[in-house]
Amino acid sequence: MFLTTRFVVLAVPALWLVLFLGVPLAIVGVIAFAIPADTVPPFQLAARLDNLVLVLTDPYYRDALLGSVVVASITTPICLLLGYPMALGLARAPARWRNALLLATMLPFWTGFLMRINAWIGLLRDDGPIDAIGLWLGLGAPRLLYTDTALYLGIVYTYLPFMVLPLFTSLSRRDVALEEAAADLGAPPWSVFLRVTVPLSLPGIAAGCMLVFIPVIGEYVIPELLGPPSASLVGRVVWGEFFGNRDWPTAAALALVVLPILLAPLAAVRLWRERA
Amino acid sequence: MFLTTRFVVLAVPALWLVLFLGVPLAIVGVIAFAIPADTVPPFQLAARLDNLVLVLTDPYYRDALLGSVVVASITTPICLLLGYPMALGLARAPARWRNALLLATMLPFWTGFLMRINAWIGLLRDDGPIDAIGLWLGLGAPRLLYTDTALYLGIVYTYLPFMVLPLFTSLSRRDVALEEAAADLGAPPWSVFLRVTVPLSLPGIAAGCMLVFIPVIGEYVIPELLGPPSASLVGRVVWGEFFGNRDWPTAAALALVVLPILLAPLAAVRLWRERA
Amino acid sequence: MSGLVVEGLTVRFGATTILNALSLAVSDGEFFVLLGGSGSGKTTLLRAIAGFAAPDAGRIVLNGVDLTGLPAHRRPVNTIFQSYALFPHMTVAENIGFGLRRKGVGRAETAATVVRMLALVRLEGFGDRAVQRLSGGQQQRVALARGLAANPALLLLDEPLSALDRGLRQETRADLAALQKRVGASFVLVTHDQDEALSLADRVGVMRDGVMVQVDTPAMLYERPNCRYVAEFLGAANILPVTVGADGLTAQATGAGIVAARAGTPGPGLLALRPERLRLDDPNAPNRLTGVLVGRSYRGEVLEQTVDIGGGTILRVARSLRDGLAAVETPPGAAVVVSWYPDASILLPCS
Amino acid sequence: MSGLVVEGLTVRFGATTILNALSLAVSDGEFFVLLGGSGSGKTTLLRAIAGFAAPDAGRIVLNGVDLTGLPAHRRPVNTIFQSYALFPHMTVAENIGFGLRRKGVGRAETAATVVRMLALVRLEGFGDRAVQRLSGGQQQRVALARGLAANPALLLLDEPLSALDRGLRQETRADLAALQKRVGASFVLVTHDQDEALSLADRVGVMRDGVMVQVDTPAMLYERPNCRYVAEFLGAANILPVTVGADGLTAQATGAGIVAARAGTPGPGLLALRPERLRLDDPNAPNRLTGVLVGRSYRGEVLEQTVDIGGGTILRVARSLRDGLAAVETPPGAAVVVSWYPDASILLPCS
Repeated sequence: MFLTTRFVVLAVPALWLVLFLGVPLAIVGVIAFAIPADTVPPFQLAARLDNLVLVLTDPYYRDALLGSVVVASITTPICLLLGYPMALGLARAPARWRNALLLATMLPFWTGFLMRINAWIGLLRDDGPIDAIGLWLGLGAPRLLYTDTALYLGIVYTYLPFMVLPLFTSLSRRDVALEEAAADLGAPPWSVFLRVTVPLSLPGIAAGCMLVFIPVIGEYVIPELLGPPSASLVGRVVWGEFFGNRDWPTAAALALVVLPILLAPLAAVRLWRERA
Repeated sequence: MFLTTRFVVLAVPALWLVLFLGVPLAIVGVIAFAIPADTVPPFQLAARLDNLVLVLTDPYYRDALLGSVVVASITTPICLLLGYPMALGLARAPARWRNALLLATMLPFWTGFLMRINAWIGLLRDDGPIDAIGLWLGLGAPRLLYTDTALYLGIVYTYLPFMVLPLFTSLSRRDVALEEAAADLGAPPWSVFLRVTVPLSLPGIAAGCMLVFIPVIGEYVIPELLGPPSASLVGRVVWGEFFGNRDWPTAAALALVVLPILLAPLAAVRLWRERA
Repeated sequence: MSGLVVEGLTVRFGATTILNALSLAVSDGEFFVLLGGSGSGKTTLLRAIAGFAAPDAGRIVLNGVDLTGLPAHRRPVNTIFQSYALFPHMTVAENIGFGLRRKGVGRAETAATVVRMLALVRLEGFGDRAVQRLSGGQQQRVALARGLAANPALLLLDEPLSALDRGLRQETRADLAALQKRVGASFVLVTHDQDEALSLADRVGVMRDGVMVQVDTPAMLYERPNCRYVAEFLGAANILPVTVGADGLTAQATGAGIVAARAGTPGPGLLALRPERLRLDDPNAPNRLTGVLVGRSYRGEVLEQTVDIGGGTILRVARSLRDGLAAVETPPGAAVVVSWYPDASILLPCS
Repeated sequence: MSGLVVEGLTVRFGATTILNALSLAVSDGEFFVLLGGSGSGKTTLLRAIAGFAAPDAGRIVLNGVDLTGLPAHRRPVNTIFQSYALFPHMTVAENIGFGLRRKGVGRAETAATVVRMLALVRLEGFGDRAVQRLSGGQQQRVALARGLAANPALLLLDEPLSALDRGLRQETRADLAALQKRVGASFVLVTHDQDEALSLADRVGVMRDGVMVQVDTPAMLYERPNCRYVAEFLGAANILPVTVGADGLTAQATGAGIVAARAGTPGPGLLALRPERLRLDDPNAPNRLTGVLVGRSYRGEVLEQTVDIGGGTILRVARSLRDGLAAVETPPGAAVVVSWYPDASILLPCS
């Protein structure tokens, strides 16, 4: 029975990983070195580096990569600043309400992603409600749709729950006695927050930042629907090459180049944890 | 300080709820009783029941409602049967691996929803890989794309994590001593599972089923992309009325009618918990 | 007035009254122990003094200064938490210096005080250690050093020894008593362990259901409890219903006359007898009850024998094994006489 | 062979050896207590017998049947878990009947046995109660009833009293001993509480670091420990380094001659002295050491006094307060003579 249990414990997630992470990765890896062709599927197997070289040297692809990193680097701290007080508020709620409040907080994010993005389009569109409010206040119509502002708004709104959830998990496990001890020793509330609450939630902060940063790098729907047409982000470019140009090898090469960008923060966090 | 803390505790989630749940609900409620019009926005405020009556009596809307309930009622138990062993495997993993395994399990579900749906389209499409395998096995090409099978496949695949997560939470909190006690008293492994593990994870099962059932009722992207054109599900119909026909009052009335279907299982679970 | 004064303190959580108009005075430099079972309110009293539980009524005054409205970080009071609550992301020295730095003490002076505190708790050279690497006993001493670093007028200790092993606990108990005399601050310690209370305290306050039942020195509490609850909570006690008459006591079960050293108010009462003050072998003790030896329980240093004196009453008689188990000869089933001297008769009011 | 026999049992978790070639025999109907600190391996031994820890070597034989390879649900052994592990989704009766039903016993017979078990643990009429509604003591009794329902040859108890309050614990202890004699099954109980071990056991096995240090009756363990660890783990002990000569013992610190009732092997040794067997007032005891009274610790029934006998050695002397605290007159700082009789000298091998 002991062998069986251990085997199941390892086999189930291992199979899962291979099936849903390993196999796609391997396929992407193979296609990245192939030659585009007008066949079905649209490539011929090969082992050439041209696709990777192109993706790393052509300014169009380079700018897309850089643009994605910039968007992710700006939206992640915004999500952190907005999500931290929300998570702390939830974590401080009485235990019997906590799960209900968490559910209520996450509920709006749960369904109808496209419906919600369309609601934002409705709000932000030229001569829409936001422009009307701007005019009414005498500030002029901000005309936000298809600007970077709309892009950032949409991304922060969409990925906020990915920040709140790990922060909440981390903060709801915090030892309240430590905060009381700091107050007892003479630390006023802001000092307790900065010197005890925040440092002890660093693992949650790291997890939340990764959970936002990584998918934002690959995001392609929000830039398409809300952002400026000029915003060439890497997710959008991969999508375009794959479905638009049917240039699978270039799309795969781009995806392969994005991988280290996604893994860098994971590795950094792991390194930092091991040192501590 | 006590007043402040309590105030923050209640204010943050309350504000959140009002902003992201209350306001949209109120808007939907108001529009459901309005008259469709060719204005911007496309309705005139009123207090007539016509929209609700239409939605409840017209077979087109009634069938859509029924269809959604059928799809949700079939996919929810399938997700449960697939998700339970996964969650149990994760929960039985050694504590220091558990979070990494959970992350790995959830990772594939995390990004690029449309990309993944497109991958399914690629797999299922006529003369695609699945058809090729079918032919190679001598079973004939199943030609699954745009069938109910593809619809169910896509929904189960998409919503499985919503089932696994609460089950995992519930199962990882389980008291292993209870399972040992059952074995100690002479229960073989399958009996321990059925008589102790499963009954004690009922709250997790209930939460997981709700987390799948509720969004599946409102799902509209997967039926659109994978399902048969004839599948008129309520999410798709709301979407069509809202964006296609710009008949906001009918869409809002449908949404309002769906609400009790979503709240019924929540209420049932709450009732069952209070009795226990 | 010098020392801690608590006046009419009431704390409610929702509909439950945790502390009920409780009053208490602790002198300057006193080692005061709050003793009570779970739910007695002893920890809430400590938290109210520290500033973590808001009182619904009453005052808390320390050395003439009213603390009642002050937030925790403004009170000249420090707490040793039951879990120690050491900051896991700081070194030992940073933990000990935390309070001083927050109070605006400079780096150099803080470092000097930290060295002094480390010496006080015999942890010289441990300043740079990570807190998690320490043993339970060392963590407890770091918590003490941290609590005492800012030289508080009053130190509150919430079951500070409960997380330690039995052997270490007894050792640390002696250290704690010595430390308190050395630093001279008032200590208020909360515990549910009667041995700890009796051996550490200058005075003990016994709490029950949010009320202070008796406040007294350890010997007075043990030898002259003022009610059945205190008699049974501190040590073992045999309880016999008696009738107090003009000429003495009468056991209700057997009608036997009983002599007590102190007179009681006439009427029904309860007699408490400590097991170690009952004898099976003393022909001179004036109080005598006959019975049958029915059981024995060996505890190494003590043998506890149970005697059935009739009327459904079983008396527990504890005999110190100062001559070893071989010296005890009475076999189970034997007829014995339980006897005691008048000053061992503890007379309590009914219920 | 009748009873439980454990032979050369070794259990490793990764690189750590939890049980190291441990052997043990428990007779049929015996109440055996495994006593040890945390990390001694006592719980692992219990789990290996129950079938929850797989041994790397050795055998477990019960009444002649080798259990070593059997899964837990096939062993005729039941366990009382420390947390009781009652099924929260079942009633009291369903909990007690669970094992019988799994073994194929019919509904009616199960119901009859449940009624009998409820009577055995004095919970008549509690069958339909929800388990969570019971008090800690009642839950403990349900766990006992559930463990005994299938009439196991051997009942394993993992610290069954540790979750109870002090008062209830002592009461339940007596009940447990009586219950064991009544049902006649062998009990193996794990505890870290020496009082529990001494008062409950027919025999006690003291464990340390996965090894059985001494197996003996309570009185033999307490009065004749075979090493320093056992002497200090069971009760308090003063330890004096001595030299064993042909003509007797000599204290290494003071050079004083010491008389012991039993001879030891010549060479260096350790003398263990129980605090309650030392006297400050007995002119007849042959062993005498002069010293100064330096401290006292009051525990209600006992006063512990510490005496500095020079050479950095402090002796603890416990005095039963059978005449109350007022009878103790020696003031701190007084010169005293610590004396004891030869049979109180416990000679141990070095280290």
